[in-house]
Amino acid sequence: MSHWIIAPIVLPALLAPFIVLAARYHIGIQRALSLAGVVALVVIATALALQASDGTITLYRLSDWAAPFGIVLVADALSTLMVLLTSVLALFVLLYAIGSGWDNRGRHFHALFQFQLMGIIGAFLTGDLFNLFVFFEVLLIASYGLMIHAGGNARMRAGVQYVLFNLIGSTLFLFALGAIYAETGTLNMADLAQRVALIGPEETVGIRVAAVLLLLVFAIKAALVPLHFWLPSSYAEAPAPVAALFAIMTKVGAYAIIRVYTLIFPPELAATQGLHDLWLLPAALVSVAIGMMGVLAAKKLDRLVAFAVIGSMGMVMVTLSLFTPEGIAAALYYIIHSTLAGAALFLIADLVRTGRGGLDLTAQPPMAGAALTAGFFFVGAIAMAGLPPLSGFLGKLLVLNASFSAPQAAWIWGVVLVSSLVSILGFARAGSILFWKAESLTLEEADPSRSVPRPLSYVAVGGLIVLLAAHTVFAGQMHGYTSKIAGQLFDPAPYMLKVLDTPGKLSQPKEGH
Amino acid sequence: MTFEVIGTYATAIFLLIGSGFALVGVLGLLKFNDSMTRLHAPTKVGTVGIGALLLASMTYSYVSGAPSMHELLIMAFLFVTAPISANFIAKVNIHLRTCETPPAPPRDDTWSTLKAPEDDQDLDPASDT
Amino acid sequence: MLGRAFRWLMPHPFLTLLLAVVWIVLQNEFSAGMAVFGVILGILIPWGTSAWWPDTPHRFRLFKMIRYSFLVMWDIMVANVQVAWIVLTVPNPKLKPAWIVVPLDLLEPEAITMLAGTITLTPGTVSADLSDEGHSLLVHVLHTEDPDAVRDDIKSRYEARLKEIFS
Amino acid sequence: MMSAPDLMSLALSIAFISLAVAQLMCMIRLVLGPSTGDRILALDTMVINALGLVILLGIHQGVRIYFEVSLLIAMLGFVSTVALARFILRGDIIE
Amino acid sequence: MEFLVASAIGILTAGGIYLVLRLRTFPVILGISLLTYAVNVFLFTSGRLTIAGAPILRDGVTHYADPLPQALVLTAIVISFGMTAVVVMIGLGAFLGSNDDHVDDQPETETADAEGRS
Amino acid sequence: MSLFFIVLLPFLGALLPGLMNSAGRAAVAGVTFTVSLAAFVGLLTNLPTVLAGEVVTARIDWMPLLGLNFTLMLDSLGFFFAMLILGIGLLVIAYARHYLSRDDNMGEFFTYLLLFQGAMVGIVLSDNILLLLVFWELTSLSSFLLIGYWKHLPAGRQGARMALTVTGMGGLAMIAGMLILGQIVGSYDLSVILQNRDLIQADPLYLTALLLILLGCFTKSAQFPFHFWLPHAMAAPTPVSAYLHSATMVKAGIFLMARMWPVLSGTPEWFMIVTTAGLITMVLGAVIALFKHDLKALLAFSTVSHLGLITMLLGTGTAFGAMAAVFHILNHATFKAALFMSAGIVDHEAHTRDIRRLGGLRKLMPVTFTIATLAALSMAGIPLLNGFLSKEMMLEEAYGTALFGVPWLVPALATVGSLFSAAYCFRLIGHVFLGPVRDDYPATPHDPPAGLWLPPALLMIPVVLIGVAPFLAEPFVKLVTASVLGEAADVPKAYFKIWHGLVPALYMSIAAVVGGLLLLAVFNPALRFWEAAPRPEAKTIFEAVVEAVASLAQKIILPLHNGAFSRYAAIGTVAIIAAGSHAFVTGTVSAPTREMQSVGPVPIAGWLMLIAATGGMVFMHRNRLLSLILIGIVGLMVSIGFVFFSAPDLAMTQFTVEVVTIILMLLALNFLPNKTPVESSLLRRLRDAVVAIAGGLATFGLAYHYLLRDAVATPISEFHLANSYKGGGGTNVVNVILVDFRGFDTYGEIIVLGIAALLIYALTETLLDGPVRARLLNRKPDQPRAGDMHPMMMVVLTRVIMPLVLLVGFYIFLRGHNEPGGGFIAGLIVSIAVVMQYMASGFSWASARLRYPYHGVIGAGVLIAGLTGIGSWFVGKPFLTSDFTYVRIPPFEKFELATAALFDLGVFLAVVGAVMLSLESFSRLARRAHVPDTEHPMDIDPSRDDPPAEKAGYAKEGV
Ligand code: NA
Ligand code: NA
Repeated sequence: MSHWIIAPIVLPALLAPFIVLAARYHIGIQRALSLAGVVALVVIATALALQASDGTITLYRLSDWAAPFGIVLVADALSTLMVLLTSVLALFVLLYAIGSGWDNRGRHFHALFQFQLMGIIGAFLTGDLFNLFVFFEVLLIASYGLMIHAGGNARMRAGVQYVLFNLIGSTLFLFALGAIYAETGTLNMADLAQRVALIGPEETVGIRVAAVLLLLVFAIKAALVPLHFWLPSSYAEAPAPVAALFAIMTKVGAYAIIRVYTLIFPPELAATQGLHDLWLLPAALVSVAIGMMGVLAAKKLDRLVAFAVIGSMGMVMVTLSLFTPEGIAAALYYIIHSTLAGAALFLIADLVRTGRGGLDLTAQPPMAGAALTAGFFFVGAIAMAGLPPLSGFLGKLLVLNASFSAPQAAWIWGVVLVSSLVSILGFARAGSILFWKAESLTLEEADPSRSVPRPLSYVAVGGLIVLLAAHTVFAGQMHGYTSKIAGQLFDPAPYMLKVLDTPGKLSQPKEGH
Repeated sequence: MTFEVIGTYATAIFLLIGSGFALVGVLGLLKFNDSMTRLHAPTKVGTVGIGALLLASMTYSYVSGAPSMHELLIMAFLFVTAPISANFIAKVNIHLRTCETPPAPPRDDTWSTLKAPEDDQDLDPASDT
Repeated sequence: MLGRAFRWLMPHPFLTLLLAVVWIVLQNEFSAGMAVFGVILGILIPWGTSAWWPDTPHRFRLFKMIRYSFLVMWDIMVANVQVAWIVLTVPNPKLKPAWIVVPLDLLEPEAITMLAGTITLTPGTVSADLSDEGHSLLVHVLHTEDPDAVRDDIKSRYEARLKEIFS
Repeated sequence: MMSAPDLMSLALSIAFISLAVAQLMCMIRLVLGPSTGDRILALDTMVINALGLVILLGIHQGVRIYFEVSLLIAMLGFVSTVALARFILRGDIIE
Repeated sequence: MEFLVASAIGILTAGGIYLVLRLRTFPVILGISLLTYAVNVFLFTSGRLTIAGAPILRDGVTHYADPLPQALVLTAIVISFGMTAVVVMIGLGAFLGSNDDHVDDQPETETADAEGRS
Repeated sequence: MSLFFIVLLPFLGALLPGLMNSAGRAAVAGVTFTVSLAAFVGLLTNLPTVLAGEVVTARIDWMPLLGLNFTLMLDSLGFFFAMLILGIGLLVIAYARHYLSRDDNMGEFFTYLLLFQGAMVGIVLSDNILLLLVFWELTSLSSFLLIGYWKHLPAGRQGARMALTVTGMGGLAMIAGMLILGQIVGSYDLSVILQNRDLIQADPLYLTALLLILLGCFTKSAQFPFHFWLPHAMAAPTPVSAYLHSATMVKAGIFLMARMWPVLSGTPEWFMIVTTAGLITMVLGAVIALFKHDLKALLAFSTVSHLGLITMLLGTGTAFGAMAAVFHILNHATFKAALFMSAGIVDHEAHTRDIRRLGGLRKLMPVTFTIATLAALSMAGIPLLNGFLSKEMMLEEAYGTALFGVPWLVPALATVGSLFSAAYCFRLIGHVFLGPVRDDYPATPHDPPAGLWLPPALLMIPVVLIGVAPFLAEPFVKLVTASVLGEAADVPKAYFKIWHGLVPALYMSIAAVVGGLLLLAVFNPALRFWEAAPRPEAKTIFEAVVEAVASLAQKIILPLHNGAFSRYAAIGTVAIIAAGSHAFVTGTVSAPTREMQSVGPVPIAGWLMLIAATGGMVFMHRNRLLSLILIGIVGLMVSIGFVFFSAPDLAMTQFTVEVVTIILMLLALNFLPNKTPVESSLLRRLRDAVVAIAGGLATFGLAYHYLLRDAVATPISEFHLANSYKGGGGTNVVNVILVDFRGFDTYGEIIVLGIAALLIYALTETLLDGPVRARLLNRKPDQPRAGDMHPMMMVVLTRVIMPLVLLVGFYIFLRGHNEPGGGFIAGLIVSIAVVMQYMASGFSWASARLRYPYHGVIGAGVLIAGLTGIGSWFVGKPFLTSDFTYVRIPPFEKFELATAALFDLGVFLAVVGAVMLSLESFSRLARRAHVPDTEHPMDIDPSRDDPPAEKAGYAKEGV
């Protein structure tokens, strides 16, 4: 049995305590270990993604118990893609954290960072719904630690709200899990898919509520309006590299929705008809609108980016809510884009903070290291606002194209396009204030805390920009791959067969499926 | 009468004694109108009440054929911890002045609880909490 | 030399004994293996926590202690009936609670604690506080006509015996 | 005279009810207070009564698996009493 | 019995929600704790209610409570304990920093922060 | 040269000037020119093919599934525009080299310019409408950068944003239009789309697509009512104005209309919209231009007007109109670029562009005068210059066009437009160059060096040449027209010539020129009338709209996200309840399948207690200590409930967690206020109560629903019960699930705990390193404190109790696999034991004697658990696979050795470490600097203060 699937979970999970134990007082060793771990993670994730790219589904039975009795990890094209995205993002974020010195402004950054990765990757790989909850909690609690890393009043206050909101979310998750187990007697996703199909038309209340509660849980993660309120101030107040890493966290919610609502509650399932199709799309559209309006309304750059993340998650959810192969393919393409772009923008905001001393969108003297920062900002803004030639534009085309034949196409197109314009306005205003208006002021008024960002910081941001460019240049291949993934998701039989027909300790495959 | 029957009767009686004492203890807690007197009832009566229930349990364990000495431990723990609880609650009462102020000790200056740190002499004990 | 090694190994021999006994009772059935295991734990645990119990009374008479325990247990039973009677019959206005101060002859914390515990567990009395130098014990009595008698009773019935145990 | 099992089940019922009533009475004292000392005392008493309930359940169900629970309550129940009292006395419960 | 348990869940939830909607961190955290109780019981009941059937295997016994929800709840209790500790600490940190335990951002502290931040 | 290179060269070359800044201005301009020239030459290499009427294509797949591919085609229309773009580009580059001052960052400028050039070439060569959109938006972006090039000028920044907003809006509309078009046809390839005129025009979405695409074209080409952005873009450096805003970018809309002409035109909708917009733009632009005093603004509005003219021509939908449009595009590009450059020269030399401050330049700068006059006369439609020819064709086309059924409307307006056009041309010549030389120019103007005047002068060659010999242009224009028309119509037969005879167009033309002269004669009164007339200022309106949008956004977003968690939570809760209830009420319910179990007095009492405690918390939550006591009772009752319902493990966990939680909360409450003030209004409390009750009812309903029904299939826990002993080696199924069946959950769970502790520790460190430290050091207790920190009774009894509790913890740990208990509970018990020690003797005394660093304990626990998991790899089993065996070592009985126990040990250690590290961190916050470390375990110890005689016999140990 190959153990590589679990490696991306176990590696950070062992590395983190090791860092705590052995390198608690040595930032240099922490950095080296952390970086080595993430590099290894990228390598492993790449290998896993390659392995899954031809449609191979690999199963890993924890404790050797077969599904559904034990917990299984499932590596298919979707989960490995997300793992790869996470690790690659983590690499650049970590470089930035080291380069900017953020990691040394509080304790245990690297341990928490590794745990955070463990949680995120575990959430992508697990095939068990309760185990998903556990990994959600791991990633959440690590995120709490990272969010308040380095302290400060505003961050702490935002941290309280962030934690409280997510505690409500966790509670909701448990309610959903209770309902699911009560209704079906199982927790394994593939098994759930089979059992949910057994539910007759005369008794749908329980499973419907469970399906909706689960969706709401994931919607909180995905920052879907009106469950998005936790996001703006927590992402804005979080240390930049943390906010950048958080760009993947909203995607965990999107991922979970994709997984659960193609596998367990597919659109054609009779018992859960008329649920999410009723309000998921409107909520997603409102998210797009709120996000993009927020970009225009924001008075600080970090909040602007946070709202852009909400908007881009809205875009993802708009396409997801179609629950068609085209929609999922577009959503996946957009997820990759928005992760990279969101992360890049958070880091760029930190370059601005470093070079300028603050993030208020008011005219201030030119920042240190303006030229490169401005260039990065321009590219990041183009990507995020969905202007050509970058992946944001291509993603937007995919979204619009996928929704053409939807009954609500007019709404989708209208909201997406108008919001785009609003966000363009917002980004243009911000860029103009930060980089142009500054030229009309003299340096004497500058914030004394301004300093030139370190080269490694630029390298990290540049790396993300290059990835965005690659996502654009190889858009055809990427979209082809996400379409393939969507195809795999809409044909869940091989997945279920793999999960449920692999024998384990003391159990043989069940008969009759 | 067999051993079982006697044991069962004993168990029943222990049960009645235990629960009776427990109830009376709480009755005291409810009835008395002073914090210190209230403290007497449950700390002792309750302890013995539960002790009787434990005896019942032990007796019953012999009756039902799975003899057990465990309960002794529970009793021991209760008897060791009850004085600490009572002591602390009494100190709380003295500290909060919710009871009659005790007479001064003959040899020493004051009671340890009343010897407030100099830092917070200006805080009025009865005002808060 | 041997004594010091013994002290190092078993800083509180009675605690070791107690732990071994408790371990055996926990198992609910006696077996040689468990007894040995209990002794091992009885040595290991005090050894691991000895830093928190730095000094120990130099003398402790176990048999007198056992006799004392039986006395106290009897008193507890009697006391409970009395107190229950008071609770059930004496109306609040007729209740005569009182503070009494017990001057202490005992010096060892272990001894004083045992006295205070005994007082709390027995007839209508609760040990409430210690004086700031530790020379007097404050006791609250639930219902008494003669506080001084209670005080004398405590001193003669319990404190005297404890003095013997700890000397 | 009642048969042993009958008396046993009657005694058990009486015990259950007594303890249940005792718990409710504690609750009343807890809500009434008036002082924090009374409330802590009520909580302490409730913990001990809960221990009694667990023992009764053990007798009632004829199973011995609740021993660990009872032991735990007996052993640790007083800790929260002490903590609460220390809070009143000192503010900082670990200083 | 089922009605009692279900209504207990409902009442715990209601109390929890009400406290979560309060304005200071402390009651909000207590509210979350109540919600946690509610959801733990809820999750527990997903194995239905079994009296006198603890899932400790005994020879000849076939009547057992569903052990799985118990294990799940145990995990949930532990996790929520960790979460509670964390939120209490962060809440405390926020209070110590600004001497204000409002859970909502206060308009004046916001501006003060903006000025105070470098 | 491959089309790819022509498009990509400017993009790739764009990197060079930006990077070469240090190499000097000449080098920068030189490399830019070279790049541009290379592309131009590359284009010319394709001329023979184009002239042969063939289409050059190139294709690389980009996103084939979407239909967005890098597909290029070069036909004569594309060639025509590409030639304009690259040709005029070369001139502009040369001109800019001299125009920009030494303070300007030339590398940046040329980088943007080349980006723009590439995008523009991309538009005209795209054979895929999605690719075209990419380039289309790129022109908006690069023009944004170019307009805002002079960053310090507010006008530049505003103009740039306005241009971006308006053209961006159009671009977004066009995205929609193009996507619809592609969906109708089933392909986004232009060559395919152009074959499907009937399909498109019959589709119900045709009008929508048309409107959206036209919106894009009109905004880009500054057609009414989107014309206002163009004059503000004039804040850009003049080369930019000349290049983007007269020659190229603004023609992109025209280009697209021409490109799509075969499939979009010819319908009444097209005719009405396009002609009307063009006509209005033409007249309005001309009128406004006449009264502009800024030379560049005048030219800008004249551009608007001419673009309107071309639009109108395309709108008529006739082949002749299309041909006239093509011809005018060519002519306009030549004379307008020259005019802009001349204006730039004037500005450059006289340091002003204000016509009122100019005049008499004819003598001072004769070369410029000649160029500008020729160009202006051409624009005015004076014979023998190229402008005359296309304007005649326009008037002829207008003469034959009836709009709204009124035959004279179009000709009349076209004449009026031409009249004003002539007037402003004459004004330009008259008021700038003619008249007396003044002595108050901001700077004394001279003719500039050749580098500046040569580019416009070169443009005069086609102006005059075509004007004199129109047949020279005819084949080319017809060739281009043919590709505009596609298969929709045939190229008109008409010949290009100066004299057509006494046709109506001639009269209209004469009327325009004469009228123009007359209008200039009465310019001053006309100006006064114009300035007195009320007219909406487009810029003001635009800014008001943008401002309104921005302030609307702020009004919606900022108050909504003002950090009011209580509202966030309320909204979230209501949303959750609503969605859940909706799912509930839309589902179906059948009869219960389970019996309701009977209730005795004890459960009812327990229930009452729970309710009372919960109610107490709600009503008395302001007393924080009381609410802690109450939540303790809730926890106690829940524990008892777990006992009642056969869950001893849960009961133990719940109870111990409860104790630790209370300790934790008390530690925090020490710092927090002890009371919660009343702050929310009655109404708000009522609202919250309603939300809370709704939530309670919802969970009640759900729980009650499934408690009375069975799961749809046998729960998987049947398997756990059946195989717990056989496969997991334990009889406590809950524990076997925790350490074996679902050990991975537990692994995650201890990691959560570990992280929690690390976080708490890290936060404590951060707080103690920061400004909070001082506050903590100076903190006064908020409540009075009693004496006797470490009461003797507690200390002494703890010495006995703690080892006992540790023993029990060990017992619970060992038995966990088979009886209630396990590593987690044991860990909590041990933690509480240590906490007891802390509470007895205080933090400093107890922790000074502590031998185990909690970080290490957590790390060790997590590592042991993880390594136990990995251990199974070595026997070829998956992570965490358990194994067990029974061994016998005398004198012990047979006992079980299980890897699960090792895993449980990891759990145990992690729990102990985590709980202790958290509590320790809390306590560290409370340590005040001036409080000395306690040196004794208890405060009062008579044996210490006055030792008895036999004191010497005391054994001192430890420390
Ligand atoms: Na007593
Ligand atoms: Na306080």
